[in-house]
Amino acid sequence: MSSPPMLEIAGLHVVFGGLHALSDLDFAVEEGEIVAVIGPNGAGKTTFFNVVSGMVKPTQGQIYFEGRSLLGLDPNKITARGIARTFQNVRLFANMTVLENVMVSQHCRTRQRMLDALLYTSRFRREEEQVRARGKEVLGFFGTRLTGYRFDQPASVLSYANRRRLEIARAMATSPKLLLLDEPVAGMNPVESAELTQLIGKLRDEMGYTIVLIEHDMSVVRDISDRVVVLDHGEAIARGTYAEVSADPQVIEAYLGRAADGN
Amino acid sequence: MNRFGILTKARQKRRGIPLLLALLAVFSLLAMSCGNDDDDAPAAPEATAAPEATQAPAAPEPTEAPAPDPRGDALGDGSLGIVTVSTGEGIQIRSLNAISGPVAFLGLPNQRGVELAIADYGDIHGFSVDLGTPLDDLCSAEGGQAAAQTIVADEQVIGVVGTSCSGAAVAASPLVTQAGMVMISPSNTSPALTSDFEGNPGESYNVGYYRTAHNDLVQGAAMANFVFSELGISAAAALHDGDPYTQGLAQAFSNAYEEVGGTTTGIVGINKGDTDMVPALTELATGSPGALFFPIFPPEGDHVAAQAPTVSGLEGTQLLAADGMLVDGFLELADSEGMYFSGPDLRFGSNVNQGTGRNADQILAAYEAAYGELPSAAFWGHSYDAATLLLDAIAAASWVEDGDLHIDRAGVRQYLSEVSGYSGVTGSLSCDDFGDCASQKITVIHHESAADIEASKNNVVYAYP
Amino acid sequence: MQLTAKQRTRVDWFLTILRVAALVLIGAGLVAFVAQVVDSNNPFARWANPDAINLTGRQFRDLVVAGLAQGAMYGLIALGYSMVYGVLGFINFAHGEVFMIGAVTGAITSSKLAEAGAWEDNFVLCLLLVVVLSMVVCTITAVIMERVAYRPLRGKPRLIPLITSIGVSFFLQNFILVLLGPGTKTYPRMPEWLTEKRTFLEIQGTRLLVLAAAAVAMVGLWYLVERTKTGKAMRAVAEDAEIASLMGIDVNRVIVKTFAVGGAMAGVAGILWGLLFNSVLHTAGFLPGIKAFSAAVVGGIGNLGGSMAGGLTIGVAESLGPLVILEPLGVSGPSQLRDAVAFSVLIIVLLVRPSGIFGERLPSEERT
Amino acid sequence: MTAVADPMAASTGDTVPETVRRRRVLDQNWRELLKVGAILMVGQVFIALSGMPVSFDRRLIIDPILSLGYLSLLWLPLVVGYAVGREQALEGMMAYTKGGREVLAGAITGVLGNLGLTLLVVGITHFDIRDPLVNWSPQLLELLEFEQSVWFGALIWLGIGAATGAAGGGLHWVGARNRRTVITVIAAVSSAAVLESVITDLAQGFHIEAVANWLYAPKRGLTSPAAAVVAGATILAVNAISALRARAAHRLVSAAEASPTESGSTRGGRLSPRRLAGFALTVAAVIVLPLFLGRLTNELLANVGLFILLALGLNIIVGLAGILDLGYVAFFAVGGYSVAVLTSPGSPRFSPEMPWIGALFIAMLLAGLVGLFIGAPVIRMRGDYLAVVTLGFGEIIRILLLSDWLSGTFNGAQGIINIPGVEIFGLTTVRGFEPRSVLYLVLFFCAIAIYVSWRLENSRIGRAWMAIREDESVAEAMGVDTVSAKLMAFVTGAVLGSFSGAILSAKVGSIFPHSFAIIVSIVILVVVIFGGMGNIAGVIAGAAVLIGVLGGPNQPGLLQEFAEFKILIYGALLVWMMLQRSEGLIPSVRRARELHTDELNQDAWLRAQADEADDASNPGVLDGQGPRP
Repeated sequence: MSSPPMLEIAGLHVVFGGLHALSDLDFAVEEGEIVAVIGPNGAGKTTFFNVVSGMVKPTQGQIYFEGRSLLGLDPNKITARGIARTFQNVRLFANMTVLENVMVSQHCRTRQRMLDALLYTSRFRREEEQVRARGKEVLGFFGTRLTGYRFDQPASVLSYANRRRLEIARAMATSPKLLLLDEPVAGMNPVESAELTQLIGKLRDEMGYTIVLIEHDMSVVRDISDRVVVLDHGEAIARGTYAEVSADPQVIEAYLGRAADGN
Repeated sequence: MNRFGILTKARQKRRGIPLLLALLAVFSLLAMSCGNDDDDAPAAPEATAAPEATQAPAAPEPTEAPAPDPRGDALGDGSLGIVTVSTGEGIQIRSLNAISGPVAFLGLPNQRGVELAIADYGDIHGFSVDLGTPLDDLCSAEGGQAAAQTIVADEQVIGVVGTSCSGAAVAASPLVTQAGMVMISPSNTSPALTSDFEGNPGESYNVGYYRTAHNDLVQGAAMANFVFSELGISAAAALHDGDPYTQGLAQAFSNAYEEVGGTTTGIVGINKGDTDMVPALTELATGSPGALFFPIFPPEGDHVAAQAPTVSGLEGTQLLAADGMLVDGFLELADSEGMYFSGPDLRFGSNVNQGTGRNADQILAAYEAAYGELPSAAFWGHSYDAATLLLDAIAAASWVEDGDLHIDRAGVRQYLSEVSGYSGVTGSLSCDDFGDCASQKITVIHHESAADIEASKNNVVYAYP
Repeated sequence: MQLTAKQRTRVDWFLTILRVAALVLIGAGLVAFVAQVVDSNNPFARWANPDAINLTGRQFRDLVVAGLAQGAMYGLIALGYSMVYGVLGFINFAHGEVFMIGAVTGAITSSKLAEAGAWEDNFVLCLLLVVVLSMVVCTITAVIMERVAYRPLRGKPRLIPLITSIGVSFFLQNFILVLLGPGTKTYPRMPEWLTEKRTFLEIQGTRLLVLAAAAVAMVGLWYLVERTKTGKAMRAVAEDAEIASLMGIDVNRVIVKTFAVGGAMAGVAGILWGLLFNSVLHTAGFLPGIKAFSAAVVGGIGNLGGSMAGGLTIGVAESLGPLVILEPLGVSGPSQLRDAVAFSVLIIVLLVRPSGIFGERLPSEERT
Repeated sequence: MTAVADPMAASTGDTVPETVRRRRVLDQNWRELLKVGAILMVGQVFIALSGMPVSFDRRLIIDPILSLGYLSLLWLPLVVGYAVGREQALEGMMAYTKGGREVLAGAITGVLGNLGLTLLVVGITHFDIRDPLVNWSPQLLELLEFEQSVWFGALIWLGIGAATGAAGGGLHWVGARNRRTVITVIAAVSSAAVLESVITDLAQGFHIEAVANWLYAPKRGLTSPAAAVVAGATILAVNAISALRARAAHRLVSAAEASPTESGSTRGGRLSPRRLAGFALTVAAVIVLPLFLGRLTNELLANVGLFILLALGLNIIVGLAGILDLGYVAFFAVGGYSVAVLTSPGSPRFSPEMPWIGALFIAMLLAGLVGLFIGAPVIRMRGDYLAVVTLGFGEIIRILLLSDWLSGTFNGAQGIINIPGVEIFGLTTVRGFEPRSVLYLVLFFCAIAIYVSWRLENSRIGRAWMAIREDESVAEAMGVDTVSAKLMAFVTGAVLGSFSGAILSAKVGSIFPHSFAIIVSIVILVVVIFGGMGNIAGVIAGAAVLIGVLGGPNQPGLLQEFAEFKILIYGALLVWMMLQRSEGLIPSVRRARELHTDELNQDAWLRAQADEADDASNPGVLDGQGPRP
């Protein structure tokens, strides 16, 4: 690939009051890849997502998306550029309906003005229809779980797994190029987890998303990731395929060794 | 007063209605619904007198030949309509004062003054007087307007004693007067509501508006003359609290003072609720005024009096205040010693209200007995006088016929406009062409000792005019 | 450390302009004031405001002292805001009313004592009694308030207790109004030695007393929070109530204690208010309460020293600001704008330093 | 709750034992009774000493029998008597039948509570502490004694306490349906009495004065026979309605069973035909009714309308976008003053004497700019800082309008007077003298405000506001430009608020800075919260009930006797609302969800269980409960 990587991070430092959450991180994602970021708790994985999505300002370093710097952009501008994320501790708009959740996240892809809404212009009606249709489409990606009568249910009544699914749908609705998934299968049972893993594969293959995911579940990481980056204490201690990484003694010591005991 | 099962007041007789009648009424209404659009629309604003228009009860003259007989010498030409009070009903008048909120201290004594006056006055031609629910002007234009709508909606009402606040009167008086009623205020002092004494009606003057309170212009001039001529001080400052009344009075003082040759070194506003007056006083101090006039109210006035002597540059400044500060609580403070107070002549002494024959002491005694405290502001007497004026006017403009009382609205106005030398507790009242009825006598008292405030209240050192 | 290049939106530009404009205005006012003092005929002073008044040194000092005394009072009330904010993370709007109740209690008891003749005979003892009584009443009020209005709302979205506290505030204010009437409640006359105008450095005795009392209260509170077990528990709850409860701290007790201490402080402030201004009204708590909260924010909420500093800042600013900044700029009747100045201080501080002057951290967004 | 509990009991498979049992009458929780009695005592004494009974005694509810003053002393024992018998009904625990025990408990608390009044009677006769307590007065004593002797007064209140308390407790005994009926009857009779002036007015409009004459003793409340008839009619109506309801519910359930998928979504701003019909009917009524109303009611409604406008504006800021703006009165002031300055010949410096409509556009523009100006610095602040800073802005604007500094333009304390009315295309002039025309003007703008609120709520910006209210940082991460969305909320709210100010100017004909104090902001906030944040219908209902009955900060309501107690009641109502029913009178569906998430979650959990059980791919596994690998 001659073109620059889709996401490129160079020399990234994040310091919280003396604590180095991330130090000198270099990272790149090519278009169409699925990259897993793993590491023990507190390794800086979520901070890494926060920085990329603009919710945390880096202390030092550069972030390029499709060759353009993301530094200093507000999160909504970054989303508009084509990066969407989910949250580790599911953060839905709990009192909005399922459909509204995916409609609101198309905000940056729609253009209607207040005046359109007030005058009920044809542009408004057309766009509302599109937003609604697109919302139903992304919800339909998860089978019938989020469709039908679910459309008008408040998000707060969904089951845990469905909330995770809705969060992914909400991120998809922003029409991103790069999807950041923070522990997408956490709290799911093995069957659900396998199903979702399959869907994430589909996301890349059929929808063409590039995906970075944080995951603790090694079976998921093994199944879908093209590459794995291991973080520990804010530093990337290993990168490569799952096989390579899992053989790395440093990684085993830092992470897999303990996890393997647990399994 | 009404208690469980105890009914002290005669009830109005009621007609039972058969259901059929009600149904009929509904149908007739449906039939007429297009036409009844205007039945209670007010008279057009331009026409203050709408003869024979809205007043429902028919005037007796055209129907009965020997009309002059029952009518006797009741005043009025019927041009504003005639109100009929049937047997067993009361004559409706209203009180409209600020009885809630931060200015309740001003409005409550007014309302109570009216209540006492009605009690003392007794019946008119055998008909009792009904004050209804005391209305609240909320000391605001909106409140005054809404209350005025309540008043004018009842076509039986003859007149209103109120408002407390000039701002409320601006909105209320056009409504009330255009309905043919009269409005007598015990405590409005703004020149805009009456006139400037030079024949120019104020911006908000309406025919049918009267007041027993003085005009600010008089008080401003009185204080200005006193300071300049009597005290011989040629530079003075004024302070107000952002209230239309205090601001207007401070301004009137300043204008009059410059007119007589003095120099106003500054007019400064504070805010209601302020406690630390040092900044405002320092601002005034930089002009080195010889006198400081602060026509405001407690508690801000207390703070001004207490803090002024501590402010560098105001140590020797003579402090002066207006009737608003003329309350016992303030006079008892050492800070107030040596101050001068302007205000309506409150030496009621042996003045007797000619309507009820009571003097100030008797009224105050009744006040304390009924309400358990002495009045919290000075205008209770003006209010008492305003009420008896209204009642006298009603008595003069009404007659009994077939057991009903008829009151001529125009007669009520005629009586009030002709008031001259009326003896009230507040002095001799005479109404001018623009409704200023007060004696307009302003006195300045000198408060010499906080230990003997009664002596100070009578220690009049200057009277104007 | 490399500064991240922040892309500026239109709002950011607008805010920058606002910040600059505010600072330029303040600066221009100050310069004009100094120019005025140096030589009232110099061209700049004449251009800024030809009629500008000239403060004498004494007047300037008096303004500062009056501002400090008023500010110390704000600071004392602000301590209560700050403590409750620290522990519960919401503004207890009604705290100003607690202060008012303290002042009213003081007015009633002291005038009763004066009626009995004790006030003049044994002033210091009476004053102590009044202070203690007022603290007790305020503490009880604060604790009842917490129990009835706030405890059931713990864990609700953060706007809910805030709105409730506005309701409590208006309820308490009018509770006093309907029970005690709209009249001013006055304090009996103070002994000469206290009110004397030139006790020390030609400053009024009462003002000195207020400053001293504020300092003592401040130190006492600092000791309580930093050195005692209760204080440690408070800080723990402020940090994370859930974890504190896991560590064996009775969160409810700590919260009640916080309210009680805040109430007691308000009681002291109420009496000082009475001593300084001699009278109190049922509305006396609202605006000082809001300003005290502003003080807490200006100083950096949750920081006790900051609250006191914020109080003094606001007090001095509203005392000096009109004459030192507005008046030289040609604003007529600037004293009338003092409340506007106080709120402007709050707005400008938040514009320039969103966490307040001494605020190190913003309490975490997530806390509800 | 029961809906949740039943299936749970079933799912656990336990056979629930017969838990219903009767308790002995004397089997009371005495400590609790003492405690509640003491609280009631404090409450009763407070009400008595607040002066309510004396001030309210002027207004009668039922002509010779009951005045509002006495009612103010009767309702609390009734409510507390009821409350003391209430128990949290927890499933699986003992449930007891209600009966004599509750009546006794109510009676005991009632007696304890009214013991306060007895002590008060004795106290007032023996001591004089009027110095601090202004209402410790002979009038109060007279009222408490029923103008009889001290001992009569002292004892009768104990009896009354026992009776009202027992009646409260008895409400448990009579069963839910009768209880509802009783409560509705009480509400109906008292609102009929409160609405006296409106109903009389309406009767005049429809030329059925006879009905009003029969219903009411003039200005003295309902007559006793009328009260009886109202009560009877209410009972009939309640029964009829509950029968209808039951049938409707039955139909709904069967319909839902028939087609469980794709419930008819009304989102997207479209109305179902039935709602449309109801809506059209309401509109027609609103347009026609003022014709039949007298000036009093029209004036009242015009004031209510002004507050509806303000509340709808604030609702966009607080209810939809979740920004607690305590300085909303600023926009009201900007609207009012812009119109005053531009139209009045009396405005000091600048007096173009524009027509009102032209001035309105400028007022809107200015309000929008002020909205931006206030909004920009505060939108990034945390919620509670924002509240205080907006409050500060509101005060700054009032202080500037009042100041001598700007009195050259705004005339300072003297306000601007002689503001002309609203000339409508040369056809007619609307001014304060004719409340009906003012009402139509207000209604017109209310319609605009309702339309704007409704359209925006269901649009891109409305969804953005709601997302911000839910979770601002997530909203931003999902691509919502929170800064501009919040600014838009400010601007929209500001423009709606300026309408109200502009109408106020023309209506009153004069304007004073005094009208824009902090309390106005607070009252608007109470209206929004009382009615139901984020809900148009709720906001309207809130304004109608609060402003109509109690009155606004500068406007009297139907119960003018409440004037002194208005803010007290507003304060208490705000607290009570937050504690008991924070979603408001008519909650927005969303708000209710937010505040009762727990219950909904339980509902949904059960439903999800059922769903997942149906799901063929992973039968039998509970969702979200799977073990982590």
